[in-house]
Amino acid sequence: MTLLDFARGPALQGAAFIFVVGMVWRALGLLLLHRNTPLSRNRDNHLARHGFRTVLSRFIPAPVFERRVSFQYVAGWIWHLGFFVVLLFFKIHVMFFQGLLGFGWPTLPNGVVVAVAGITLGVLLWLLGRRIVNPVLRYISTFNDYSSLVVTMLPFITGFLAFAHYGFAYETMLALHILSISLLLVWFPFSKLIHVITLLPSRYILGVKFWRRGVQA
Amino acid sequence: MRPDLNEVLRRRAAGTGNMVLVLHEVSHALDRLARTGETHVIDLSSLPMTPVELQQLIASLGEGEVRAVIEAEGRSEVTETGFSGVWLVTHRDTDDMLRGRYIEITPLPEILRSQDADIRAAAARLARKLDQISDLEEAS
Amino acid sequence: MIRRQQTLGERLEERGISRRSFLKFCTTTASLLALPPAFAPRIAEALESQRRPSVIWLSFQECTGCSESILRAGSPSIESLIFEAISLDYHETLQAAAGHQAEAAREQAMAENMGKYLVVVDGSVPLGNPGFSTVAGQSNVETLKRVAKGAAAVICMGTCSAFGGIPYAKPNPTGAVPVSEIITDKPIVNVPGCPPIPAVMTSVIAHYITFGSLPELDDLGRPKVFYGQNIHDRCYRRPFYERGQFAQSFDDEGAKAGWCLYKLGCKGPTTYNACAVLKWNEGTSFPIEAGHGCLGCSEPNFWDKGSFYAPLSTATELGSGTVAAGVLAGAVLGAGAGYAGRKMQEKGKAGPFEAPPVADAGQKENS
Amino acid sequence: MTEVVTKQELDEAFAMFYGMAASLKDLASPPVEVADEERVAAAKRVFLKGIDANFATQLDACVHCGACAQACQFYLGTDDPKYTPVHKLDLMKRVYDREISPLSWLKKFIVKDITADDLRAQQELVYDSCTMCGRCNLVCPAGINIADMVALNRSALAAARLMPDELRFMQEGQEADGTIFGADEDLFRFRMDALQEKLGFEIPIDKPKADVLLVTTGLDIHLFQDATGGTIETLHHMGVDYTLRSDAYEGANFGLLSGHEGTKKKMAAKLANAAIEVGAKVVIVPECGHAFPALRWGAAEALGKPVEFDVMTVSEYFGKAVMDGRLKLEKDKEPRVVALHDPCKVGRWGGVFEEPRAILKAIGWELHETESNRAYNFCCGGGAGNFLIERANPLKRAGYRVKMAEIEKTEAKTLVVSCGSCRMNFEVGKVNAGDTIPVESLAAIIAAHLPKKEGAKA
Repeated sequence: MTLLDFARGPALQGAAFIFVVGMVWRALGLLLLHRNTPLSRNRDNHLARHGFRTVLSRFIPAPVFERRVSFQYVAGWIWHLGFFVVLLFFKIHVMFFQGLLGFGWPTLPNGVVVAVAGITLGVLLWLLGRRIVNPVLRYISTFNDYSSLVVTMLPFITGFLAFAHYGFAYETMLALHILSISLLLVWFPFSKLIHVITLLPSRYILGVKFWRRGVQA
Repeated sequence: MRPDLNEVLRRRAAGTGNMVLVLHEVSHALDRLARTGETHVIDLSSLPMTPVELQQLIASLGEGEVRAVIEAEGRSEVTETGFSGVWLVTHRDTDDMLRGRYIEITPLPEILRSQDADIRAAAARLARKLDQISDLEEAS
Repeated sequence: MIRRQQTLGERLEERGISRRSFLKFCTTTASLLALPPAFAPRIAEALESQRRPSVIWLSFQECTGCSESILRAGSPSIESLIFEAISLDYHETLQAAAGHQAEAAREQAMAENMGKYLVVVDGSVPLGNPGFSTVAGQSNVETLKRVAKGAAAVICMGTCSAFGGIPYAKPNPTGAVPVSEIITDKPIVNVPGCPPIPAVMTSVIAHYITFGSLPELDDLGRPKVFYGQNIHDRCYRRPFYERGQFAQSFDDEGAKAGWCLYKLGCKGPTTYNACAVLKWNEGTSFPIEAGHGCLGCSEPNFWDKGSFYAPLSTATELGSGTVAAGVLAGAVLGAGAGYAGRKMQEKGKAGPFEAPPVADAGQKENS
Repeated sequence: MTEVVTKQELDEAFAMFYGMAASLKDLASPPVEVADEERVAAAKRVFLKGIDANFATQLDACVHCGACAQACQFYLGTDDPKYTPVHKLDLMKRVYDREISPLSWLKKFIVKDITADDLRAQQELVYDSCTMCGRCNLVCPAGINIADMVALNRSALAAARLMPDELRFMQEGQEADGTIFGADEDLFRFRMDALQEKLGFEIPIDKPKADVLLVTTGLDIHLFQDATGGTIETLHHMGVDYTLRSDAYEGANFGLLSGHEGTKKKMAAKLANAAIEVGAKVVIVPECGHAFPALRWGAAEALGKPVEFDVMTVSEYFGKAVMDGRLKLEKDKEPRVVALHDPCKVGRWGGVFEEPRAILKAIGWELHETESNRAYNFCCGGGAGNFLIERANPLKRAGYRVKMAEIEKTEAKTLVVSCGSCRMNFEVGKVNAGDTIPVESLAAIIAAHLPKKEGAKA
């Protein structure tokens, strides 16, 4: 079995299995915990709706914080969007999903995707540098933060090399690319990357908390 | 719907970009030949090029004064290009299938010269022939 | 035999083949071997002066496609010159002799050239029932072991002898194996392909004669000059790949426009062979040029690598079953973890709020 | 308005009170000896109980982006990364990871258990350098409720008997006497008598039934008599059916501030029961920031069932009255330029923003908003009981400077505050920084703008 056979076969399968197990495990584990419900009277009668409003409003920083945190919001936006654009709109990726799901969707020209991937990787590298240089980030950063960032970057790096036919042979790079994705999948549920399922609910929870008290935040 | 063939051809013509690289290599080699007399051979089959690119390459080298055809286990063509010292050598087999295409940067491609072994064999053959002639003369 | 003692040069001369023709052959051979054209004279010199090596060709579980490819009987070409350079002493399909006579010729060649002859094998070797493939009452594996014993090197022509090929594919009913699993003490050159490109074999032999050694091999025993680069890298359709222009089906506009066949399952990017450069049928075309993706026939296990029409980057084993199993296992773990978490939360509700003071401290307790 | 206390009297009282507050640490009884294992066990119990599905989700949502530091005035004032808000949750996260998290089976092998030393080190992070103002909650892209989780940390430390001496003194005192700063019933009655004398009408105390239960606090009884006096005068002016209670006059809740759950619930329950007893529709809590959440959000929790009465803070009650026309105020001829401080516990945590602004508008004052206002307001720098913690003084000053810088930018001549401890902290900060901007009670300002003739009726 070649490395590529391993990557396309057991590695991806195993990683996807672990990913699904981990995500369901954590999501269900969180949902089943006791949840404290307040007894005091609410100031607001549309908590669910307003909770969702907070979910949406937190996509951009409040004006008063703009000066200080816009950079990281924008950087976050760029690379998250870039990640999804590259993941979902690169031709070869869509072929992958088509193989998996049985249907595909329109894609972007390779030139656009390569540019987006380049920007995304650049932002990720910058964020890594920032995490090392910025005193606050350096102070609060743990192995989880660095590893998650690197594990997120790896598919970009290997993907670039595979696409550009740089570094090892194509099938080795493709295998490494798929393996790096497998690593990302395995790492996902057990690291801070889990925020993909917790972040929006967390906003909702805070939104309800504030709106309940008559604060539109 | 039928694709626009002209458009297809235009796109194919965009090619690999190797044509220009080869021309650069020829230029450098020719420069060396002029300065030091060092010869050089470029094996065109080792470089991927679209047929259109190859045509363009040959066209841009142009045609010179010499054009020779060698019949040796198939036809070979040796032509001097528009640039003296730059030769285009094409080997075909007995089925007239292309076997190799080379650009030689040299005053005279090796294949054109009569080969020592052939010369030796020819000398022997001619001597034998002369012997035969004189034998015939003696006999008459 | 007297003929075998002649050198190639003598034979060429005898047959009136000019030195120019020979030079032409050496030049094209050098270019096949990816040697600089300057190597042509050295090849010429070696081929001229060396004695012709004896070659024994063994056919096992095969389809004769490889022999056909090598010989291209209907089209004698410059390559046939190589048959002037070797002494093909045994080839079941080609030799005039038959039966005991044929076997005797082989035994004689082996005895005369002990330690020096080359063995070419096409076809895989069945290890199951010996009756699956026998020649003259001898099972393939016995023949191979016997013949290979005195060989200088073994050249495996075609994917079957090199990697097992189609007989080796699942479920491998004959227990077929490649030559390399049986012969481990001889140099082996694998020339895979289904069939392999004929020029590869002539070049390997030319190399062997010229340099007295086998050409540089990759980790799969293949000559690097032919198998060093993948088809994708030298494919004339490569620019379409770069631009993301893929044929979606075999009859769409993209296919007509000659776009990249990656999406239609082309294995070019992972197949190491010289098809895109040397091409087939005297350089006429190769599969991709004919409009079909590469099958990857010169790679090990090519038959078992999923559909020929599935893109390379798709998962081979991942499916809804995996996801369903994951959801189930995750649900079990999640329910367990949630239950355990609840128990811990409840444990936190039991017990006093404040830490009890050390008994003899005598401080006022106010919880 | 009847001047219940002169500026000079107030300054003298402040000096005396400040001296008393500064010596709280020495007044505190020696800390109780507790075995380290017991401390850890008690803290863990609090965490286990307090980390519910919501907190768990939020703990798992943090990506360590560091944005919260940019909202925190203690980080902004010191540039010390250890004050990054979310860092204050690391200890709690460890307990969560090991004990409750869905991954606890794995994390137990990776995450270190907490120790008593960890708890001691945590004191500075959740007491000295955090007022639970909640501003970080608003910048967090994940919407993590850091402030409430810091409150849970305070509870855990309280359970481990590791609260700062000053807060322990206050909490123990309130646990024992039900009041703070020794403002016992005698002092309460004495102050009410004095106010009554100055105001010239009878202050109803212990009426069996009333629509409104007015609560005061030890801080006002001792010091900010103008706030209490102003409130009473305005209620009287509006003709509200109100009463104070000699058994439930203390609105402060040092159970809440210190993290001591028992005291917190006990105090909240005491007020709630009193309100139910007098049949109050509304309980007005004094200009004391945390008294509002302690009762507004804590009464039902303390009783374990929903309560019928409303809880309003002074500014909210009178602001609503102004907004719906029940209270008319006189406009100043020459409008004063003022800035308004939204106390965190009343504003960001209580939703009271427009009411005080309506009052300022009604009296014709020109409000210059600080850059961060309403929900985004900066804390005074010493909330959540921190103004009493001596060792936190440098941090308080740093926080104060951040706040005051915004106020100075507005070019306001006066700062209006409706929170006693904010006011206290501003006064102390002013002394330390040499600032002179007057800080005035909103309740006193309302009273000062009551129409001269009895006109408006509730």
